Amino acid sequence: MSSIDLQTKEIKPARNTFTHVARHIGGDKPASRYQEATIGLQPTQNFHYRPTWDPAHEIFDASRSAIKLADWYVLKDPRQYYYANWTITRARQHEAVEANYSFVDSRGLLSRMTDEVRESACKVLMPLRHVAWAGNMNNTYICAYGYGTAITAPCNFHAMDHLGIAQYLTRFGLAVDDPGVLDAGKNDWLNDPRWQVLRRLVEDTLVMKDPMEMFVAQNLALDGLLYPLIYGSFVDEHLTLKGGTAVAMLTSFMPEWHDECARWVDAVVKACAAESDENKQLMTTWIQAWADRAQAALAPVAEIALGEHGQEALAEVRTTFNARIAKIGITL
Amino acid sequence: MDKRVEKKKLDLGSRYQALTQDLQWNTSYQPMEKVFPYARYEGIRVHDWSQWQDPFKMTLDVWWRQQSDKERRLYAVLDAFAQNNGQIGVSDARYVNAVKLMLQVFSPLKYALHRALAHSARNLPGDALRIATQIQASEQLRHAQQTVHAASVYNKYFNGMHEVPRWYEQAWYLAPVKSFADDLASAGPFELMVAISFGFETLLSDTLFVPFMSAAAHNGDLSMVPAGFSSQSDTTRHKQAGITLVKFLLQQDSLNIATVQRWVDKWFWRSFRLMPMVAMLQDYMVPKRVGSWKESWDTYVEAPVEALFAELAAYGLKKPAGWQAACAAKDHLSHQAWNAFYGYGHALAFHTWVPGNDELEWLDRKYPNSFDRWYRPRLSYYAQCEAAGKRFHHHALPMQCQVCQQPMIFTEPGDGRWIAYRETQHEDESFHFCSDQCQTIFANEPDKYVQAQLASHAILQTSGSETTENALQASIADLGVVIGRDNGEFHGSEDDTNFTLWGGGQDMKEAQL
Amino acid sequence: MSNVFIAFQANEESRPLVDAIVADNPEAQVVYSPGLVKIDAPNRLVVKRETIEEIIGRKYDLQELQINLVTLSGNLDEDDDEFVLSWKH
Amino acid sequence: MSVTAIGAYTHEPHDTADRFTAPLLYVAWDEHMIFAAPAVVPLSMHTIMADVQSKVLPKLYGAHPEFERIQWSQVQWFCGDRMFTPKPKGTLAEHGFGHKSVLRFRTPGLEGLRGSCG
Repeated sequence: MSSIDLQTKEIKPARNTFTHVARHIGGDKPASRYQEATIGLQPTQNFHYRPTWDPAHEIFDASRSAIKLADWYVLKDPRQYYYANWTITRARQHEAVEANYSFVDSRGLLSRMTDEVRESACKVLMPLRHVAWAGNMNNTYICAYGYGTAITAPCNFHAMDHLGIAQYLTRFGLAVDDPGVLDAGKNDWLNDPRWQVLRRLVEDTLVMKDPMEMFVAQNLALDGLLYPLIYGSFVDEHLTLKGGTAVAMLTSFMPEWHDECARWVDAVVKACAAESDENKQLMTTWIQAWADRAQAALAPVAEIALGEHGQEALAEVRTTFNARIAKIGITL
Repeated sequence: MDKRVEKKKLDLGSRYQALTQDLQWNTSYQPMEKVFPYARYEGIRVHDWSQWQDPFKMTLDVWWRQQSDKERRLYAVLDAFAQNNGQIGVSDARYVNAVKLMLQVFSPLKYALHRALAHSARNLPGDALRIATQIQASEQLRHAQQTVHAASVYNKYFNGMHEVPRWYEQAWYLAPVKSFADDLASAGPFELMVAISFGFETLLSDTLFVPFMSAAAHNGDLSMVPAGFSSQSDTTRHKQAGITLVKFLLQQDSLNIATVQRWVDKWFWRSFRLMPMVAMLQDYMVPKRVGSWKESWDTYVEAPVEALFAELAAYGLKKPAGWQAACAAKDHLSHQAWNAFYGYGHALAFHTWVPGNDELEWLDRKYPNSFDRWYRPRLSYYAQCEAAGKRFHHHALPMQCQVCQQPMIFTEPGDGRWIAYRETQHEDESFHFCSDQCQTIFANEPDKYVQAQLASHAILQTSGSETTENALQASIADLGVVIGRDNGEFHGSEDDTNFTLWGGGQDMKEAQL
Repeated sequence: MSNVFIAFQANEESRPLVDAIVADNPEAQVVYSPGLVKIDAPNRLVVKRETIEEIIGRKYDLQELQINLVTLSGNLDEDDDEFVLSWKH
Repeated sequence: MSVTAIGAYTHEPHDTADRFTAPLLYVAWDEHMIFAAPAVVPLSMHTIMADVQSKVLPKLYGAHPEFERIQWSQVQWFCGDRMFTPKPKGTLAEHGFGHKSVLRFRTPGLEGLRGSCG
């Protein structure tokens, strides 16, 4: 009845969404919260002052990247994240992490782990706090200097995710060992020759200028090889077999997160490449170069983690990665 | 050491410390100056970054949990509001114009803060501060997005909200906001932290969000209120970061004091020059009043800022240079703003009106020193014109301040009679300012402010015509604002008629009986 | 002497917080306006976890108070047991 | 350096005279703030004061009920802060005006609606 009452009062909407959103979604129809919170949010013109930190560009300036897009809002996030549903998703995942900690705690799983497993886990995972920190820096960079909210907003979330991972790793270290383990990890990161190739790569990403190349280097190439290697081959397969299930439980956020984000990363790269041959060429060059470098940088890490099986595992990860890239439509 | 001993839970401080600090390292394959290329040019000296800590000791696990809790509540309310046609439950359709202003001003502004903070959050070379800044950057995006979501349902039923991005970029009356945002975004990572966290958030943000949201609650806006309160709770953390950051910079090196003082002076004033719109929101645009702008200035600005600076004096920081002038304006600001917007009402993207008689009485009670003397006669005159079928409009293009880009509507501090004019010659060109403070800001960095694209001038450059009669209105129409439907007089507007047709405001009236 | 203040959204969850603050700060003044409850106190205001726990009869983490927090003024000092606002003149 | 910047930082002003069809003159009637801000008017500096008074000002301010009561002989004229006595046949330029000058006039005895400066 009430709907009929309402109709007699003719409470009819004058429009279904904002005009600038309608233009992007093909007409005035109900738009999602993701669309309304994303499309057109970033100003594009009439900037009053040049940045004092980069007088050669406008405040928001698409020419900071070599990638050219007629409309930067083609870089859609398939997860449709805006702040609220992103933070709610992460909080839910965090509840699962807490539940895992409780479970591990209540069953005394950590004390049942051998010293060998514990040490091996710390040896590999603790330096990765710093890799995650760089991922945080780089995605914050893309958020700051990228073009259009469609790419910059999820990069902000992605930056925070990386920080979350750095903090999860820290928490893991503190749970299984004394705080000295963090220092030991940092010491390895700075001084152990087996981490230096990776550290060099990471430091090189920290000084990159093109935000889209950085996106490829960090989010696709490096993370695309590192996460499957570390949380797949090492934690889930290797350590679990040796009685390190607890490690897998306490780091369960990371592989789950990586799988989720990979869909977004792929969508971004695919949309860039689909726009033009020039973009596709750029993407191909970048992916090839950074994936090769990342693979080389991870080789000694794979050895720390998996010993003599390291190279084999890394090669497998690379094969899977190449298949992923092929699915995007790019041939390496 | 036996690693199987039961581990003791870390206390809040140690946990924060462990999770936040020491992630960064001194790079050696790339020089630190390249990793943090913007750390030095502003001349700020920091000797020990570990001295700065987030007073709220926020870590991401806690943050995700808290924020998701807030978001679940907020979006549950927004869903219910949309499902129940909440938009017709507000006190009066005039109120919706406050929502329009929130959407036109605060969503883009918060977005600008988000991106600017990302710039700082990448470039400040201390872990703890950078992390707090990242959290803040993320939350500014939250506020921008939730303002859009809270306004979304209103946009479906009311005018003046349908194309905000274009308006924000080009509408003449939003230029003060855009120039403020662009000024921030073009600043270095230290200045913009002081600007946002201290100048804007600490000194002035409460006076916007707290009393206005309380008023919004009073007017039945169940959509904007939880969004506003919820965002201000984030801002509380940003304010604490701002206060502690300023103290930190002052303590790190005495050479920082002069620079920080200059930034505090500048950004307090630039933020204050966004306040006219806020002041008129409270005094004119909210049909059911909670308190006046002047009262909220006293409660949320004057008292806490005096207390804060009594403390900061020990660090060598003085009250912002414009403090006296800003306090002296509290009797005038909202009235001068509404007077201007009413006059330029044909060239906005919201409606204006003359307050009703009871509202005029309320204004008189709240502003015994100024309202009757200076401002009521103008409103009475507008009412007369309207009654005679000739609504008053001021068609001329407004002269704007070179720095804040507000139209030159402000009188000398504490006075209602003389418009304040300040003029500077720079490289054979005249530049005009609304105040001593804007003039000083220009004098400190002329090469920045000569770039400003003043809207009135831009309109003349594009129209190229010598007749300026309808240029202001035409410039708004060019942005997709439908003249008369999106702007002009409220009474008899489509918003007004529809709201009445829908039986809007009935719940409120019944509730009062 | 200057006031510090803290304000919460006026709802059921804030009620025990306000009660606890009033109990622990004899000079606190509570002001209600639509949707908002604001508490002023001269120079210092403390929120104690223990007092809140006594009122609500369960464990309470002081970081939870941020959910309904709207604003505050004064310097914040927070640990596991107390959330303190003060001016240090 | 007149801007704290990381490198060379000089940009053209956007509103030099050459960018307009005519120089800009800011015009205000003191103590009459229903015209909330001074007006920007592109106007040749060869315009004579008589025309400013009889053509420019009525268009801008004729709507005000006090406008027709102005006794022009009593009016006080300002170029920026400087008071001057206009010569009806003298041009704006001859009275010292240029691009982005402010022309204000004050009407003693007429202080806006009910003396409110409105």
